[in-house]
Amino acid sequence: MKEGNIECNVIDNREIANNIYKITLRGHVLGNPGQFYMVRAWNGLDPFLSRPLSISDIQDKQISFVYELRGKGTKELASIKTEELVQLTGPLGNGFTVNENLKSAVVSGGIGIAPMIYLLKKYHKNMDMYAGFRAEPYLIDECLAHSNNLYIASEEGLGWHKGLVTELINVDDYDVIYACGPEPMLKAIAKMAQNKTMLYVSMENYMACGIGSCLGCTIQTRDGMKRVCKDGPVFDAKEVYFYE
Amino acid sequence: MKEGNIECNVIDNREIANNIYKITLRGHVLGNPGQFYMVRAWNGLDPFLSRPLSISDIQDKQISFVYELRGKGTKELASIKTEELVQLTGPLGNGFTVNENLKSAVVSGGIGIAPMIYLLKKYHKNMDMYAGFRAEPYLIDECLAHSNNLYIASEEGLGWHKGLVTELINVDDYDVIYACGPEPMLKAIAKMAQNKTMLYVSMENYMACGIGSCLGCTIQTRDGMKRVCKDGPVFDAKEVYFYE
Amino acid sequence: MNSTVEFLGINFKNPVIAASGTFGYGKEYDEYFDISILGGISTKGLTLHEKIGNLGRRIYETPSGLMNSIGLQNPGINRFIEDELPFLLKKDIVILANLGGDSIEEYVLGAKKLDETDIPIIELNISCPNVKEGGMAFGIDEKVAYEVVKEVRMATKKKLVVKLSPNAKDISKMAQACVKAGADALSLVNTFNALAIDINKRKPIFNNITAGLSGPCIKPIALRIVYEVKKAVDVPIIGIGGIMDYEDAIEFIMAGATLIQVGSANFRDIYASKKIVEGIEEFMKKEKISNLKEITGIIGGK
Amino acid sequence: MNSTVEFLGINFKNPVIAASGTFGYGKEYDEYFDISILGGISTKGLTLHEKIGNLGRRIYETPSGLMNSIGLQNPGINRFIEDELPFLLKKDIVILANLGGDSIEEYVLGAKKLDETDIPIIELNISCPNVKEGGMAFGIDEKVAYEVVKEVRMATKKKLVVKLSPNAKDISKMAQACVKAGADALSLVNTFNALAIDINKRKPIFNNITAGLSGPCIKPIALRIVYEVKKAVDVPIIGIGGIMDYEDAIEFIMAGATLIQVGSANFRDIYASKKIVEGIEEFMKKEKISNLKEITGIIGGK
Ligand SMILES: Cc1cc2nc3c(=O)[nH]c(=O)nc-3n(C[C@H](O)[C@H](O)[C@H](O)COP(=O)(O)OP(=O)(O)OC[C@H]3O[C@@H](n4cnc5c(N)ncnc54)[C@H](O)[C@@H]3O)c2cc1C
Ligand SMILES: Cc1cc2nc3c(=O)[nH]c(=O)nc-3n(C[C@H](O)[C@H](O)[C@H](O)COP(=O)(O)OP(=O)(O)OC[C@H]3O[C@@H](n4cnc5c(N)ncnc54)[C@H](O)[C@@H]3O)c2cc1C
Ligand SMILES: Cc1cc2nc3c(=O)[nH]c(=O)nc-3n(C[C@H](O)[C@H](O)[C@H](O)COP(=O)(O)O)c2cc1C
Ligand SMILES: Cc1cc2nc3c(=O)[nH]c(=O)nc-3n(C[C@H](O)[C@H](O)[C@H](O)COP(=O)(O)O)c2cc1C
Ligand code: FES
Ligand code: FES
Repeated sequence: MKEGNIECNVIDNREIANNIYKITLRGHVLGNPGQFYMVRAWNGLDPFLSRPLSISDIQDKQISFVYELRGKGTKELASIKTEELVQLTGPLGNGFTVNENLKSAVVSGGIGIAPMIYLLKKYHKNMDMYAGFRAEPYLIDECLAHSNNLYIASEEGLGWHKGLVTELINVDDYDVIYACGPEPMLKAIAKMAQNKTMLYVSMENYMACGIGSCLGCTIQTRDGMKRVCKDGPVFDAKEVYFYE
Repeated sequence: MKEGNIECNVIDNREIANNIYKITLRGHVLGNPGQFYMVRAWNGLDPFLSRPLSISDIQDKQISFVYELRGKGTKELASIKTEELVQLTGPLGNGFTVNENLKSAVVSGGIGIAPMIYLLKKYHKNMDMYAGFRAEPYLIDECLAHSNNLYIASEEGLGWHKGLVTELINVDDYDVIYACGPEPMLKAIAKMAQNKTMLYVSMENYMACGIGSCLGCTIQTRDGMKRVCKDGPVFDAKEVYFYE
Repeated sequence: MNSTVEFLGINFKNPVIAASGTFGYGKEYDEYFDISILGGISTKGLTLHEKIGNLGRRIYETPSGLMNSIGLQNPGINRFIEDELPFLLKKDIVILANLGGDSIEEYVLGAKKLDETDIPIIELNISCPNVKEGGMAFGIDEKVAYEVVKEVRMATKKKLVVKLSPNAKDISKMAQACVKAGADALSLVNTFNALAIDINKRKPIFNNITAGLSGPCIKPIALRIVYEVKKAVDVPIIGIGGIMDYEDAIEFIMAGATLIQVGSANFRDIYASKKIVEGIEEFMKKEKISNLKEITGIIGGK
Repeated sequence: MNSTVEFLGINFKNPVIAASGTFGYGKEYDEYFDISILGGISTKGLTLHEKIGNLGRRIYETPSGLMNSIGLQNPGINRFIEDELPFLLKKDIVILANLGGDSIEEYVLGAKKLDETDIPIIELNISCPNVKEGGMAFGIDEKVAYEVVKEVRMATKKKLVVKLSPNAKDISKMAQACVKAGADALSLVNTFNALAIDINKRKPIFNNITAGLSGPCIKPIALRIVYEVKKAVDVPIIGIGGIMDYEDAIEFIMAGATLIQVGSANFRDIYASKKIVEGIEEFMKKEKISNLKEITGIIGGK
């Protein structure tokens, strides 16, 4: 029987880039790259639902999430202080399946970099990293430490490749690509990869239960309706229909 | 025009006795003894309403509340940490009107002591204090510092007068009594004081607006329906019908 | 660009009205901000004679909302006119006199008294229990509602807004009946009939057993009702129910409301209505909306 | 003392049922605790044929609640029986097969299939739109509801619980019609019809415009409905709507519910239903209640 709920103490919670926060918690946490937790940092019934956040790092009974300030829930999360409590449910979802013998690239867009740090770390220096940002890049040190090669794009330039991350990558150089980011980005890579390169994408959707029982987060796939939380969040891109 | 909303930083928030907390906040606070604030220490819409808490002390742009842990709202309040924000609306209500030339006693029951500390302090060493508790007394040092004489009762004894605070006081010794505490206590004193001693009681009721516009907190008085939040919380005991 | 709204030929400087029963007669809030900044104020429910309201508990908090059982405590229309109205008339704000009653006669006599004042709009609250009809509320059954609205319509030349209860059996038919009976506009919704129990005492919290639920908890339902009623009638609608911020207000406008009322939000934040006025104006600027008409009912339906 | 409840001659080891649509077919929660600890489980709504459900957004959070527009996604009764039922039958838990449909024929055929299984109870969800009757939901009008319940009643020997929609015009009349048509018991409430708008896109959040509101926000209304319906009928009631903890559950029982269902609470906390079972038992101990009957409907009314 799994233990689903974990109450964790905040070790650190800080803004690491404009509107981007990293929170580190202490607790008996488990999980693989690509898996996520449902996170709640408040007691009241509003906000009602927990927020899905990908594992960005786990080590020594500590877990980190990197999150973008969006609405009510992430605002609550950003406001909590050291030693306060956060409720976690998880680890949830399938996570990435990796074959270390293949030539691999990781592609992220914006906050989609969060789970990829943990993926890179787990397969230390084994993968090339392509990270795209709207403005100022973040988590660069972590990428540098654990990727084979690092390529950075920013829509604002700021000394990096000015433009989209998809302009940096030659998909044919790789056997397999792992991608996480906004749907237009995933769609663009899917188009580039076509049937040549294997592509695994981490999908997002609005969630209620996070464990596969409410059918709130389903997406249409070539193999029928699939639950992002339970059957995903990582899907073979060939399965997914990309809408915008 | 009054400024009704004040956002304050927490300076300190700690348990001072079993289930009794004292929180001190920094802000441009005003108010007289017997007045209260509507207090909120959360952003979400649940709990929905702010909680009325009496001013227990104000000095040097700092305000203190002393509160008992009861339900959701006080639990939230108890959990907040230094440097977090608390929303205040106030000061509200009429507060105590004091004639310093009269021989005065203050009577409190349980957490009803909270506003009385500020009253004693304001009229330093001018009043006798009678404080009753169910168990362990609290805020005794504050009472000692500012009252003329101090009498303490605890239902559990614990080295103090074992019993009710009403057993300690001879109402005929005083021209005027100020009382705050559970309704049975107020009722008992009202019976003792009858028409001989002036008695002012601080009343409680469930509140929504706190400023006199929703009519949620009205009580029946000999002078018609009165709003605890606006016409009170302090009433001449002769006006009030005491129910239990 | 400005947020002015014309409603039944009356000019509201913005679409925000303080909801009945949550704003008294304006005086208390006016201590904190000039209430003239608002488009309008609906008075605490008025009845022909003074009412002391309900005894026992009157307020109970619920998840993201509250239940109330005030019982229409008010000084009666005469004393309202003497003691409260002069203050309101000095303010640059549209006044809606919220009128309650226990019988058709009471409503009619009340409306006649209000007809002699300078108040431009009567907001008829038909959620009160109808003693004569065996305790059934006017707001539940459209036939009963039709009767009372028709009679009040004849008793006054004022603009007549009928405030609907979400407890109505068929809210669209109710709306149509009220319009047919002469309502110039509708305001909706009033509070939802709800229950709370003290499990330790094994008794209802309220003396009257049930009480009225309001606040953001009801907003998604209230919004649906506004949308539904808008499709059923051709008169303007005042949207009410759980509006906490300007985003909520805009939702009601997009669902079809010409004006909106802010109720329980005033309890969370005394400046809530003021902030909603400001928020709407900023939204209009940002979205380049020159008149709220452009987005009123824009999600369609009719 | 124990929290056993006899319901239509069936023994529930406690009054807590996992609500339809929030608990799948039990498997996912069973990864976290043995679901046999619960009194019962109501399956995700089943239809005769497979349904892929609604496209577009399916979940939207609201103050102390959520709206959903799942659209009865399910594998169809046949595949449910093959793939999901065997797991559930191995558990020591009373199964309620929640049955949906678009037409009376579909309901009847579905009921016939379920009649051949070992499931003891059919929970008839009459909130689905009735395509034949011009899109009007079976759950709104009592005459339409009467028809479908009567037909399903004839199609099955199983215990028949009809799940009422709070959107019914007159919920008491609806309840009476269902009982008259042969319902053994009623469960209420289903979700409230509600609306949410994306003000930036100027469009409803959901493809179907409206969606169903659930969660603690609706609890006070759901509780009132249970209380009201209990007075109107003589069959047992399953109380549903925003139950988050044992206190809420006890409130429903005191209002007249024999059993209760836990829905959205499962999303806040995967152990919510389990904790409610435990909480009820502790409450019974503390209050020296030896059988829940002692407090069922204790606030009176009838
Ligand atoms: C599997 C998965 C992993 C994720 N990992 C991360 C991560 O590591 N870092 C990060 O910053 N974000 C991540 N997200 C997105 C994150 O869940 C949302 O940004 C967050 O829920 C927004 O909450 P809010 O209260 O700030 O926004 P609000 O808009 O107030 O949220 C309202 C509701 O919508 C939901 N919601 C809003 N945006 C999204 C979204 N993009 N995806 C899913 N639900 C949403 C919320 O969960 C909530 O239920 C992930 C999403 C999924 C599905
Ligand atoms: C004028 C005034 C001054 C007060 N001063 C103090 C003080 O200095 N220290 C202190 O500990 N308590 C004080 N109280 C009581 C205090 O307001 C309640 O204990 C508190 O609101 C309980 O909130 P909760 O969320 O913990 O309880 P819950 O039971 O969860 O509260 C639910 C609702 O009931 C209301 N409520 C519950 N108990 C009371 C009560 N006794 N009086 C009024 N409303 C209540 C809450 O405000 C809330 O709206 C005062 C009350 C009033 C009216
Ligand atoms: C304390 C209180 C008192 C109210 N009194 C009245 C009233 O006298 N007349 C009336 O028509 N509505 C009354 N209402 C209903 C409100 O005007 C409004 O319709 C309802 O609260 C829903 O809006 P909200 O969710 O914004 O509060 C009252 C509401 C509350 C909370
Ligand atoms: C995501 C979701 C799916 C649901 N699916 C069904 C369903 O298939 N059949 C049904 O009868 N009720 C369904 N319901 C309604 C619940 O069973 C329950 O009646 C309602 O949510 C109110 O209870 P709650 O507030 O505890 O969630 C669903 C509710 C939710 C939130
Ligand atoms: S969130 Fe419930 S099934 Fe995925
Ligand atoms: S709390 Fe609103 S009038 Fe007192």
